[in-house]
Amino acid sequence: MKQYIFYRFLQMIPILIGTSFLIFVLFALLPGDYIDSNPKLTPERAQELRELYGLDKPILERYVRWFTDLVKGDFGFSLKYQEPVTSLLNKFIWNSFLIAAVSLFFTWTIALFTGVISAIKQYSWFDGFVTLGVFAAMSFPSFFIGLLLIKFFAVDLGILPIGGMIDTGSNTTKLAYLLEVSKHMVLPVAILTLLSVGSLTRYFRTGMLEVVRQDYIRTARAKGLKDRSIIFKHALKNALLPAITLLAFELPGLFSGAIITEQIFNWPGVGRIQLEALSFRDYPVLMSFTMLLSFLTIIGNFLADITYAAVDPRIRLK
Amino acid sequence: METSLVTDQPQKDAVSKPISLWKQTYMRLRKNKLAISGLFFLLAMIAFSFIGPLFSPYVNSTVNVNLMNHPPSAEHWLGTDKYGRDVLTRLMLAGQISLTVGIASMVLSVLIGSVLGAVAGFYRGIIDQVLMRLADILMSIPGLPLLLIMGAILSEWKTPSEYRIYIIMLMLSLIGWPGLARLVRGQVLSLREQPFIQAAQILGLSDKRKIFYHLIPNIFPLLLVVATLNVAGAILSESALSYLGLGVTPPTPSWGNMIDAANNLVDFKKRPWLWIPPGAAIFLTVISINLLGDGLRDALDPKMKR
Amino acid sequence: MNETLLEVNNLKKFYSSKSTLFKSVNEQVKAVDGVTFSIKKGDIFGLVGESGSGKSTLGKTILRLHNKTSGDIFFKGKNVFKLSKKELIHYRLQSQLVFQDPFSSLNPRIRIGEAIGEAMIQHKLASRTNVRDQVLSIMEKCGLSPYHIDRYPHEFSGGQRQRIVIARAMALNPEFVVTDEPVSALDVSIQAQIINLFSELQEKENLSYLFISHDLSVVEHLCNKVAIMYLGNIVEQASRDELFKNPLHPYTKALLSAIPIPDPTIKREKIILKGEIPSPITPPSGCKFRTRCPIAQKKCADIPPDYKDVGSNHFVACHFV
Amino acid sequence: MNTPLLELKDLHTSFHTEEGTVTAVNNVSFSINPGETVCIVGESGCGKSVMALSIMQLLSDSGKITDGMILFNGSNLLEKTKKEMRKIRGKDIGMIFQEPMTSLNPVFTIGDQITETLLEHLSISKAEAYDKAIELVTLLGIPNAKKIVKSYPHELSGGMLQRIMIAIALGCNPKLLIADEPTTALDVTIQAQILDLLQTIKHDLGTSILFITHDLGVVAEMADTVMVMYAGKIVEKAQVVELFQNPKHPYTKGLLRSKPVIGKRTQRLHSISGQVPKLTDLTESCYFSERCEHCMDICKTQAPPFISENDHYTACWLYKEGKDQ
Amino acid sequence: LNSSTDEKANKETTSAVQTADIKQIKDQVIKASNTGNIPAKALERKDTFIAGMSAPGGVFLPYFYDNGWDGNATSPIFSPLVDLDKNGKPIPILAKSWEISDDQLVYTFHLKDDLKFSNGSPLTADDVAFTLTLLHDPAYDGWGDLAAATIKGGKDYKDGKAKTIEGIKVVDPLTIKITTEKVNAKALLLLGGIVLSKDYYGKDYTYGHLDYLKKLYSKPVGSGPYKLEKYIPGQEIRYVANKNYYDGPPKVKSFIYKVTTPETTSQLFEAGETDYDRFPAEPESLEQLKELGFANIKVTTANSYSYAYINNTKPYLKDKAVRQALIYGLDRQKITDVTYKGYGTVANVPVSPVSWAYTEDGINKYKYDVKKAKQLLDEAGWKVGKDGIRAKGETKLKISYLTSRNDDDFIPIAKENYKALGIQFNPEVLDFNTLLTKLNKKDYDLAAVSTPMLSDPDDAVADLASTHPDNSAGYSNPKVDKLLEESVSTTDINERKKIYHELYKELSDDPPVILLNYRKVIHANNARISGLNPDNFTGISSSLPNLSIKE
Ligand SMILES: Nc1ncnc2c1ncn2[C@@H]1O[C@H](COP(=O)(O)OP(=O)(O)OP(=O)(O)O)[C@@H](O)[C@H]1O
Ligand SMILES: Nc1ncnc2c1ncn2[C@@H]1O[C@H](COP(=O)(O)OP(=O)(O)OP(=O)(O)O)[C@@H](O)[C@H]1O
Ligand SMILES: [Mg+2]
Ligand SMILES: [Mg+2]
Ligand code: NI
Repeated sequence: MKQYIFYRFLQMIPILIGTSFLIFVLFALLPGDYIDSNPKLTPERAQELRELYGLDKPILERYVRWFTDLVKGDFGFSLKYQEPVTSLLNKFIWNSFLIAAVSLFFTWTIALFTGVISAIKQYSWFDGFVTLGVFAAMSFPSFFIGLLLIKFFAVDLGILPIGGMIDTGSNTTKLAYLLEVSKHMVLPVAILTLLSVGSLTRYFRTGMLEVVRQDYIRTARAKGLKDRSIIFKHALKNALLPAITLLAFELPGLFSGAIITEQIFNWPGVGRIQLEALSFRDYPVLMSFTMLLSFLTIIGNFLADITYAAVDPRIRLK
Repeated sequence: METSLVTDQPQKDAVSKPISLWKQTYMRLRKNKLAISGLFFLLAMIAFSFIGPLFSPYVNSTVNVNLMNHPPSAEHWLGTDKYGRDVLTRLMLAGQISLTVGIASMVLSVLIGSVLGAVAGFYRGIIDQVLMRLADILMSIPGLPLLLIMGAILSEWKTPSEYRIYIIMLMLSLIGWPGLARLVRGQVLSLREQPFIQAAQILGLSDKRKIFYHLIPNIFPLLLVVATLNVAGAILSESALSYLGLGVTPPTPSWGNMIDAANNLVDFKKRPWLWIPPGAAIFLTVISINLLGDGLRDALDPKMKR
Repeated sequence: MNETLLEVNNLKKFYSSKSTLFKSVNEQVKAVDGVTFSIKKGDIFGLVGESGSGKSTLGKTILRLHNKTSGDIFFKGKNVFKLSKKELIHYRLQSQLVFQDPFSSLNPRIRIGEAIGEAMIQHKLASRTNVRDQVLSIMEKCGLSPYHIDRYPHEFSGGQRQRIVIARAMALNPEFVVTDEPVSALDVSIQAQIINLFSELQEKENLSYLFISHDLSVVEHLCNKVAIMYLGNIVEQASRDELFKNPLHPYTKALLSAIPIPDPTIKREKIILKGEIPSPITPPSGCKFRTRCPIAQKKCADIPPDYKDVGSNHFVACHFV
Repeated sequence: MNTPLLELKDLHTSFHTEEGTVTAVNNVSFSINPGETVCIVGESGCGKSVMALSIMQLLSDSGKITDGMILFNGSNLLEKTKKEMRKIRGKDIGMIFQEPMTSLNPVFTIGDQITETLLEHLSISKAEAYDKAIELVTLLGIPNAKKIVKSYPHELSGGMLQRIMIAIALGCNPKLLIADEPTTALDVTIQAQILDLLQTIKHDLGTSILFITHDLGVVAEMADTVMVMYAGKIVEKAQVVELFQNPKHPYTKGLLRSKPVIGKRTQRLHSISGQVPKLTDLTESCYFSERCEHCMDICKTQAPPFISENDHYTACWLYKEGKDQ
Repeated sequence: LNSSTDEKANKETTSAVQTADIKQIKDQVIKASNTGNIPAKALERKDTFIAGMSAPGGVFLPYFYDNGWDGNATSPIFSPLVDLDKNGKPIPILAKSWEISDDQLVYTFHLKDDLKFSNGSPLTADDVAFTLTLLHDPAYDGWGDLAAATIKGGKDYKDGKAKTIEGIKVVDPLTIKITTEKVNAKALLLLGGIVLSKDYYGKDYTYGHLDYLKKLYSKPVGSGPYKLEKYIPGQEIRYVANKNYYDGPPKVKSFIYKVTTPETTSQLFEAGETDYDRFPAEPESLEQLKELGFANIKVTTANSYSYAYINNTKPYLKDKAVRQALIYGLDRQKITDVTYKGYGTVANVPVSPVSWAYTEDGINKYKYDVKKAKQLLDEAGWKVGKDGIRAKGETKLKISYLTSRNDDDFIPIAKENYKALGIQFNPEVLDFNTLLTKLNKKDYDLAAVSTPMLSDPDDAVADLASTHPDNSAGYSNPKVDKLLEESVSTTDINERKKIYHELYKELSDDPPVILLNYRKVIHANNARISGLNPDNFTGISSSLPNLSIKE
């Protein structure tokens, strides 16, 4: 096992480097560059600026420069935001992380329970209701549901804030601040949860449906175990195996920012930064951010492989 | 209770006739109300989209400022949109694209994903390593820039815009396999250690048969879930693609871009006929595919109570 | 009749014990620890032994489901571990394995008719059109009714599944079959039918078996050679008559004495083995049986006994014969 | 005798399949007294396991008890609530399943699976439960118990798994043990040891055992009472000695003749000719009639009654009430 | 009128009905009808004014930020010497007055007395000189391009050939004289821009190094009515009144720019969370705002217009007649009506009606006229082929159209209109940057764009000069070249007006682009705020010092 981990770990390095090159080339291939995004510049000025930013150099040279800087710990300087990429991302990424993490928690908990219950009560009214709900939520884009929630909870009832992360001009600290932020989180988290809970519920449901008919569940019954422990221990552990893979996919998602949700609820997350960086071809931001996500993706998959083998003893790591 | 009235001998020849797997599945499926209603809805949806327009008087109608955003009426059953076009007709025309895109992209990505995942999990070793590392890389590549580049390339090549959506969907399926492949691989990794696969090995079955007959049917329920989710995803993401010029080019309608056209509060509150119909169409399609899928799963699940 | 079909040469198969993320244990389960024997064409080679002594492992290793740790296996003179992929498939066509646990070796989603027939089609032993008839006739031979053909594995009783697995292996007309407790779940009548089938095939088709069983009366009836396994080793091997008449190893004696007799009026004295049951991870030094052996002495702890021929092809590993 | 611990009355269990309804247990009645061992033998596929599962009410979705009563300690198990039933399973009735490999959860360690029952029904700590588990495993003759409780089912041999199943069933000292072919994968020395253990438990704790097996030797050793099942019905029932010495039903006779005995080898083993009838289209008849050497006209049209003579019950038209042939 | 591809001829609409249906909205001011409706939330704020804005980037230094919204965010903090009034005419702010020499090359600015930065240090001509010099530093990479102003010696300084800029002379602390090399109408605004404190921003300045400024991006010191108090990224920018503001500190003590998104602006305003915001110009918005009762609403025409580039370098578009046909044959009124529903008008002149240069006198309005369009095409040699598409020899008349918005109303209407003309119309949606790239490479036929806010009429037309390096339309017309040159070669507005009139006529006759429409903007503010008068050139920033809150 140790050896396997070590081996996989070593593998990650060339993969990451390869990925970074690929991504760099990809961005370089994008039509246009940062300078192009400002149509007001005269060609001379544009040329001057290109030289200033080193955008006129060949890709390979730019990549090597970027990479050596990266190795030195320098993630670059945002052209659009005029500040170091690290501090820029730092400002926004944790906000995104906050709602992503909280909604991840809710998503998994809710999906787990509804998925399991609709599996053991397959074709009951509850199952039917959940199924309909899941697909209904899937059929309408999130901005609709978001607007609906805002209209109802924030404008009409006035019990929740309309958007943002804090009350305008508020100077609260500590506990009061925490409370304030949580209040603002309710709606975005609800939307994010609603968006992803459906598919996960389906996964859990199928997984459970497969497992509850196995002989070892019969054995567990024969032991006189409580239904709860039969379902949530014996059945779930088997049914959850695919979920490990799914959970690994969530890792980069925690940091990637939810563009639409953040937009609707005016949540100061990293989603908008990412979109803007892309449309303005702000390469340093794009590269750092994408590499962060790549790194998390690869780590996530790596962790999934290990966890998988740890949870399912039949799988032998090679 | 010994009441069975059948007196003749068990009919031996009844069993000597081979019943093909498909026929059996079909027979089981027929008994499944769920699946049948799903199939019915889906066929209805297809008929609505492909045959419906033949009966519409508005197929060729043009932008009409006088009819902007009219609510449903006897003439326009589902009202008109902001160009004064008949929503019902557009809904049908949109269905042609959305259904094709949704179902085709689902079939393609499920095929690729499950096959690659099964192959990686089944062979393990170097094949697994290569495929999974490739998956790592593909998953790391951000989608948006890639789409932008594809868009630029297609535009450069002067590909007719009505084909772009299909090319893009194809490309997306070609590079979008890692998620499903990893899921499938995980399942296959534990399945392949089970004695029945060892048994298949002993029987000298070909790898193809082991993968397609022994492994994949066992992850069929998972694939069905992925497939249904995929259809909905593809239909909706088609409209997101149009933002990048990769989707259906307006004024050709698709369910996704019909919903998206009503993206403001006013439409939301005051003109539900703009977004409820496409939403409901997607909903119905997805639900019917899901019903069909559930039915299919039950039909293929030997342990299911019947 | 005298051609050697299978030769197992000092075969060892160790399972490495799991090491977790945090501690790596370098323990090995010595499931098969140096086994040598050979099977001639037409032999029914009985393998009896303690539960957990490595019989199934041996069987699976012969079919190359496991990799060996050391030693060699030759089938018709060819080293089984050096077969190419194609040769391996050919080898597996000629030799089959009936798993000990029939249920888990059946794919839950495949109807048994197909499970039995698919390999026949694959190896062109039957065509798609006539496969069903062939399957039906094999099923009938194994005591299964024709109407079972379209059922799924879980719809059968334990014994029925066992017959399915046997039918599946026999369908390929193998030359050599490893049967791992093939009749344990069958009632005696069907057991008799299956055993009769086995010997019939042996007589008519010159089929050879490695017959793993706990039921000594069946072994005595069917096999012409018997080997006794204990903790990864064969401790005694002889022809059937020799072994049952003249058991030499104390473990064999204990086994024979423990056979339950189907007569409630007879109460026979059994040799009850006492002492610590050794584990295959840390087998005892010297003679592995010594911890439970009624006649063990100091010598047994120090020197592993030779596996010697005591005449008329009767081999035994004990210091006191 | 005192009141029976378990009494089945007119039990019917059937499965829904594509071909129709399979009546796997058909009108079965019998009882087990405290401390009694009842062995069931019978044709493979005749409904023994299904009957055992019916008692535990652990049939799969497609199976259903259609009629009858299962009285345990005088109360009908079929009328128990889920919760009451749960308390009985594992604690009062332990069950050993026929196929240990699939009956154990592949992702939990052996130790977890044994201690679970203990923790559920006895008020003991986790550590104590583990000690008890190790003790049980050792008692069943598995070496290196400490190591074994930490391993997973796929790492054990068939015989070991079977013993693990026994350990789980015995954990809470149940009043009734249902053992479905518990020793098929064990070598005879271990088997002897286990049977010994069961006898001890039976004597010490008064445990009743419902023992399903094909091994007539084991039956001879273990049973107080023997029942012979055929096609979902009990065709003969008697005290063990009586049954072996004086089998009445042609099927029983056939069975006893089929058993190979060491030293009495014949060229061909005797086996009962013919097939078990298809359980879906059973007609009013003696189900064994088609294979019976003594088949009479009545056998084909009427089911024989279950008649007793000196506590030796038989369902066969060859025997009339109270009289020998 | 419409050629009959439409089977439902009876459903066809005539222009008369169209105009009857769409009510054209005029610029107007609507006063709050019921101030009793003001939400409690708003009333709670006694000394704070909250305005909504989109997405600021957090760089609080003029000339250095890159995000347009940062311009809005810095404007309360920094004041320029010269600004524009609501008609786009220059007015003095920090400058008391200015003089332009007769040859229109030398600018002399006189500063107001006793100007101070918010940190108390005095604002003098030195600071002006420093600011202008800074923008000529070779390391400067911002958008502020002073090249058009052609300060004498500026280039030498940039190239390192001179230590100072020859054309900048500080006469005395209140006077600065700047010499330029070429007459340019826009020089006044360029030179009279925002003034940075030399003490504060120039402390660490060495030639060729501007990195030190980055530390100061978040700590601005200026001379505007407000000072920055706190910036919460993505949320809000808080300001407090600047005690040292030359006109005395504003009455409203604190001011907040709150980040809002289009989805929620109206809801925030309705709930009283914001006091001011801008809204999409459409009937529903106005209706809704009116219903609130507490909103002072102002409908104005935006200082911009939208149009579609025509690629004049394409052989088939070089022909004036084809371009004219493209305009005649396009129902621009319909597009405008669909898009703005009365809140927009068809554009016929490349300048917004709010500008001083605007006139429609003698301009061809290109009223939708299919017949005319067809005739023009016929005459130009484009004949309708069998497939219904016009062709000239081998080449078919296929026209691509690039846009960055997939809900562009141009597409469905143009597709219809052009089909009727026998032109195959191929719309393509691209991301904006890609579109710009294609535009620069002249790899397009038509491309939708809209101008930014135009502070000078020249901003809109400058790139039509054949010599202009950024001539995306590839337009070349010697007469236009000459007029363009002339239009900026004087600072006299009346004279310029005349030149523009001439220019617009020429551009109308030989159209370089398809002008589409002008649109309106709705500004609304909570009635409790008085003194707010948002305009098209400076938004609310010019009103900021004069605000007050009604009790
Ligand atoms: N789920 C099921 N669906 C349909 N038929 C079933 C199902 N389970 C069992 N059967 C049928 O019920 C009958 C009785 O099965 P059961 O398992 O009780 O037999 P058994 O007596 O235990 O046999 P064995 O000794 O082989 O284990 C068999 O014929 C079997 O085919
Ligand atoms: N996958 C595995 N990993 C680790 N140990 C294993 C594995 N499989 C089997 N073993 C161990 O190898 C030994 C031999 O097992 P095997 O299954 O060969 O025994 P067997 O002789 O067939 O016993 P039985 O008669 O009970 O089936 C046992 O101690 C078992 O625990
Ligand atoms: Mg075994
Ligand atoms: Mg059974
Ligand atoms: Ni009955």
